Amino acid sequence: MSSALSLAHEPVTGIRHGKLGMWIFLASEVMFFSGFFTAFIILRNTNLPVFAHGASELNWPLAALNTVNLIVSSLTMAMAILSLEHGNKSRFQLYMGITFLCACGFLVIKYIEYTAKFSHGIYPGTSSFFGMYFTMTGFHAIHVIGGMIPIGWMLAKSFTKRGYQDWERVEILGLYWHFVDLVWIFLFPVLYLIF
Amino acid sequence: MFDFSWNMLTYFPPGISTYSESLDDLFRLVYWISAAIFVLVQIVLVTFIFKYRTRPGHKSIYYHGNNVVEFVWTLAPTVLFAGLGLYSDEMWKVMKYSSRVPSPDVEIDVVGQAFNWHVRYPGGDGILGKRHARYRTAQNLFGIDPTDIHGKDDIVLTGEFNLPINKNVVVHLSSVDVLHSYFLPNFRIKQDAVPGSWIDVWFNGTKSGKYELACAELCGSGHYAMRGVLNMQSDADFATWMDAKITAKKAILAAQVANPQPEVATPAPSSATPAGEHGSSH
Amino acid sequence: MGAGMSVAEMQKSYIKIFSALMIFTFLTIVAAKFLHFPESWGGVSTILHVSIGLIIAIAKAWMVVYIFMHIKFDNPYIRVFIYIPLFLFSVLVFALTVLGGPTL
Amino acid sequence: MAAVATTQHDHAHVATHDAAHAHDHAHHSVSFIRKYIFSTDHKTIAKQFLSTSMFFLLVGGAFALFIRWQLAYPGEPIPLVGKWLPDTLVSNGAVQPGFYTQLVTMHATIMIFFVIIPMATGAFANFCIPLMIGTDDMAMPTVNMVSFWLVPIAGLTIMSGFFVEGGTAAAGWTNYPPLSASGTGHTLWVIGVFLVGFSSILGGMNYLATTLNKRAKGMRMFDMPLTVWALFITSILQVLGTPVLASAVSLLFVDQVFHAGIFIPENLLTSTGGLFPNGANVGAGGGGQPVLFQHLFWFYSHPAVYIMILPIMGVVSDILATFARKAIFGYKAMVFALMAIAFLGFVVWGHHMFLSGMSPLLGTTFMLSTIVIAVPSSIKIFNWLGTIWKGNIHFATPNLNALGFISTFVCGGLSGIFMAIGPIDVYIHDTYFIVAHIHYVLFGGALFGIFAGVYYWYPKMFGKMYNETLGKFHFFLTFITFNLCFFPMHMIGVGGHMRRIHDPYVYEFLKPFQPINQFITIFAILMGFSQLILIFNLLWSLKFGRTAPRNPWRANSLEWAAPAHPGHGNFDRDITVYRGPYEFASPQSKRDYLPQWIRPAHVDAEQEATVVGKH
Ligand code: HEA
Ligand code: HEA
Ligand code: CUA
Ligand SMILES: [Cu+2]
Repeated sequence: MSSALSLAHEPVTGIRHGKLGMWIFLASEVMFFSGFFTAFIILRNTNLPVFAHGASELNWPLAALNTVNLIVSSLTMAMAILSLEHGNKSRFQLYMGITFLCACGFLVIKYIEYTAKFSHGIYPGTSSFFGMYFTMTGFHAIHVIGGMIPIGWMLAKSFTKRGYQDWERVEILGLYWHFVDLVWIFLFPVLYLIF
Repeated sequence: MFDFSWNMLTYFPPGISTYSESLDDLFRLVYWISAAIFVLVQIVLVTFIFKYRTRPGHKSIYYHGNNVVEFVWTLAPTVLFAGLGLYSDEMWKVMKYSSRVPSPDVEIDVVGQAFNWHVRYPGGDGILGKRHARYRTAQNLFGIDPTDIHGKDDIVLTGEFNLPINKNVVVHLSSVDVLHSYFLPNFRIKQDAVPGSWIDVWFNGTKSGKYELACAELCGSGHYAMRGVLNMQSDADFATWMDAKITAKKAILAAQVANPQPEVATPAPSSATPAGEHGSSH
Repeated sequence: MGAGMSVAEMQKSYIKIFSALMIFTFLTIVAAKFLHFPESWGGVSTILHVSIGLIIAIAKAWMVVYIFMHIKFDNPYIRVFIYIPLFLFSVLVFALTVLGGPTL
Repeated sequence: MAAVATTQHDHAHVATHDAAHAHDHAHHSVSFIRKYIFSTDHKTIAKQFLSTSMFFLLVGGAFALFIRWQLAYPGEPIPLVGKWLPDTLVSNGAVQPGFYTQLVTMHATIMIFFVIIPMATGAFANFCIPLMIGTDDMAMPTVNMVSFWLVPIAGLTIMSGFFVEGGTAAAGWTNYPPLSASGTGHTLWVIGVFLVGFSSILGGMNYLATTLNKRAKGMRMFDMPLTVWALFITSILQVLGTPVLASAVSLLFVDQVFHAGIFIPENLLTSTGGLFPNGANVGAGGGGQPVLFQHLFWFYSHPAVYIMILPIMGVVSDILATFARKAIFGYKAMVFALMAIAFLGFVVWGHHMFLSGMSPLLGTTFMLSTIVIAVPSSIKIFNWLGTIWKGNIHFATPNLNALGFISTFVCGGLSGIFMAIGPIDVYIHDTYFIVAHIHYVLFGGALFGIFAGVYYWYPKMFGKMYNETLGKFHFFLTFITFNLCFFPMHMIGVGGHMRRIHDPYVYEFLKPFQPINQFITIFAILMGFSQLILIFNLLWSLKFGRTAPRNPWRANSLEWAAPAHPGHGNFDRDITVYRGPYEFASPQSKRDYLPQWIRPAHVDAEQEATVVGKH
């Protein structure tokens, strides 16, 4: 009934639906983390000693390692998109693979960090600083996991006979992945370095 | 059975604070402006509905609007509302800005606790003892600093309390558990009691009598019954009442000195790490 | 994509940004952990540390957005989705810190 | 009668078939599950939103009636239902204090998060946007489906609070900590609100992307009907506001579960006299900020009240123009007013917090910005009046509801002005004056607009006409009982009657208000039962209604170009837009309307094909 009609035409803005949707979603995500950062700023200003003390208990070298982890994965993600766009399948697999590994590495390090805290008896309830710390890094980690699922799926798909060609989807995923990196770019100094 | 007035202006409880009258005036002003706008809009609406109703032969016109009209009816409410806003800001300042609070004659502390109001008077020395949240226990709701001599003779009452008329009363308000709201309808005063901070409210009552104190912020299932009574008295009556309380307190203190009780455990100032000093304000 | 840039050029700009991000990360750690201001500066030193950390973070974020997320090459329209939330975030923070002060 | 019986039988037959068998039927290419349950078709999703919200309206309304009963006749058993409720909630059939606060909380939570928002955005945006911009479906249909299914899941989560230890959330719909910082019911509330918020964000994303990207050939932004404009702007609010609520409730969750002390100051007492289990007590000192939660909450929830009213303003504009047979007065001004309301909506949140102890300077700022927001609202009111001026007004049910909306919204908006003025709010904050405002804008505003829209698009949604007599009857009954129920609330509000109190007559100064409370309650009950007419009308007409023509209202916007009951893909003809949506009484046409899709050279010939009565 509808197939004969010319209703479904090019996107009016020239930006594909999925990409536009992702940008809108990212705008929403910015607001989500804005809420956390606002709370963090207010609590930090009113409880400076608690926050300074809390931050000093964090393991910043591990976090620095994780920062590198995410920056590398951001680079490889960008490279992966470029490769797939130009039909270079093996390069795509290589870069996507590294991205996935970096993400795993990130989670492993996060796991080490968290368990070390727990073994020192530090939990989200320890102080408002740690409440904020676990909430913010926790939601960030959930975002990492949320990104790994499609990354892994696309990667796996590219090894099947039919392969994976849809670079435009990878580009959309890439936007999300860079955003996850971006959040960490702020979390790292704000939680671990400056107080 | 249902004979009541539809004019909402008749429902104000009698106002007895120095600014209740000007607040009611402000309310009346806004009321009449709104009522005028409301009636005008409804009249226009009904007139149009009637006049332009469909009937055989009646046609609508082809018309997309008029920018001049648009401009006028944007400007008019802007001017009106901006004027109203700036005008009422004066009243806001009177009630809220600490720089506008007249010098206090009486200062008291009030805390809300589900579901009671507690009041602290300075006692014989006329000075409220220092307080801090870290000293708070179920026995010491105000967190009175046990090391401060001025705190020893402070008088704490629950539910019903007295104040003098024609005096500037400053209430330092807080809560020991959840949010409450200190509402004195006759004084046109309401202020949330926020745990963790002390907020100042001031008023000056002009008429003696018993007035109800309500809690206006949902604080749990007993919220509806968190009622207090404020007894406004003439200066002399209040002084007599206060003196009696002070004497009684002195007697208690004297008894304690004669027969020392093991001090109720005050928790040490929260340990190890540096404690935020906020909350000890004023 | 990439406004007429070749693959090699794109890759080069990605690598450049990557290197800059790494360097900035290094700088921010040095500034926070190994750069000590004189004791006598007191609160000023905290302010300096915070500002340095945030300025570097903003610079890094902008690089990610500009190059990795293709804001430089893409439809300028998309920038709206960055500016509006940032504006709202600043409204929130401004109201609560500058106007609100310690009582919020 | 026989024919009816057969169709009923057929229906049951299809419905009981499981998914695996459904494809056996030649006439049934998509499985039942895909078609009616996990459908990605925007029209089906719209109907799902509509029916879910209607159900929740009954639940929330029933709670309201319990509330009203208690306020009018405290301590007396609830008629009919009282004796069936468990002893944890009622004593001798009468509402207990704890149950009362749960009722108030659940009433408002349901009405706001599960009735008005899903109805105004979920149902209308889903149904109207693709049809009115002339496209086949949403930009992201699967996301759309997820956005719906989150709503019942969230609803069940919140409602399951009734069955846990300690009962459901009872801290008001605003759920301020520290009161909300303990108890399983509050945790479930937080999870439910997070989910329903996520649904709202996903919906908003879709509506934005669809409106931006999928408009029919020739349709510029300023050719869109105001309904689409309003939904578009609302979606911006949803996408940017809701996440802040999500972060606020996430932090509250951390406080509830781990006692982090983010919103809980140090050394608070619990009801048993002990100390709040709170991170700030465990060695670190310092304390959380209860007021911070309020800021984050209202940063979303003020824009949220515009999420609830802006779509309605759009719907009402379209309906008024159509039934007055006249173009919208000042179309662009209407659009800019919507934008201004949305923008200002983000900078006024503090007017709910005049008494939270915030700095007076901040109070002044919020007071002025709030008063300014009345200006774009007045522009809208005046332009609506301008629209019906010199019109040719028809009084079909949708239009009656739209006119009723204007009448009541003015009252609700003006009571907003009282509260916007800080010093006045000091007195009327948290009294029934606020409750009156809430219901004048939410029931008198949003719900009347929703009724208008439901009647207006009912023919397109279901291919049947609703019953006009019942519709008018429902409107007049609701309008009268509504005003008699909620107007007196202003009066007792001025008298100082607090909100959220289980038994007002504990206070001497409130005792004289009992007759008024009883008066309110009588009309609340009448109003509640009037809604059954609506439900009956909608359900009855589904089966027995007259078959609807393609364009029953002789309207101009694109949805009326679609078949009377559009199938998958919506349109059976190519759509190109040649003009704005409000060409009523245009000199270019012999008729008093000129739809957007008619080719300029063929005005009279083509229009013939879409005249009333023809399919
Ligand atoms: C749909 C929902 C909706 C809408 C549209 C509004 C609209 C407005 N609201 Fe309301 N509001 C709520 C829903 C809504 N509100 C709810 C649910 C609460 C309670 C929350 C709670 O605590 O539980 C609340 C509470 C609330 C408060 C807090 C009160 C308190 O708790 O103490 C305030 C204070 O300023 C306020 C103000 C306003 C204002 C100024 C508008 C304005 O937008 C109104 C603008 C409209 C008009 C002004 C009328 C039309 C104009 C004219 C007819 C023109 C006039 C002409 C000339 C001047 C010439 N609202
Ligand atoms: C869209 C929003 C909306 C709607 C439609 C309503 C509808 C109604 N509301 Fe609601 N209300 C709010 C939003 C809404 N309310 C909000 C936000 C609050 C603030 C809560 C808070 O303080 O946190 C509030 C608070 C509130 C209070 C104040 C409670 C208090 O503070 O103590 C009262 C009291 O009268 C009340 C009454 C009513 C009534 C009588 C209706 C009527 O219009 C309802 C009409 C009834 C129906 C539409 C359903 C019909 C159902 C049947 C016919 C079935 C009958 C079956 C049985 C009785 C078993 N509401
Ligand atoms: Cu205390 Cu309500
Ligand atoms: Cu508001």
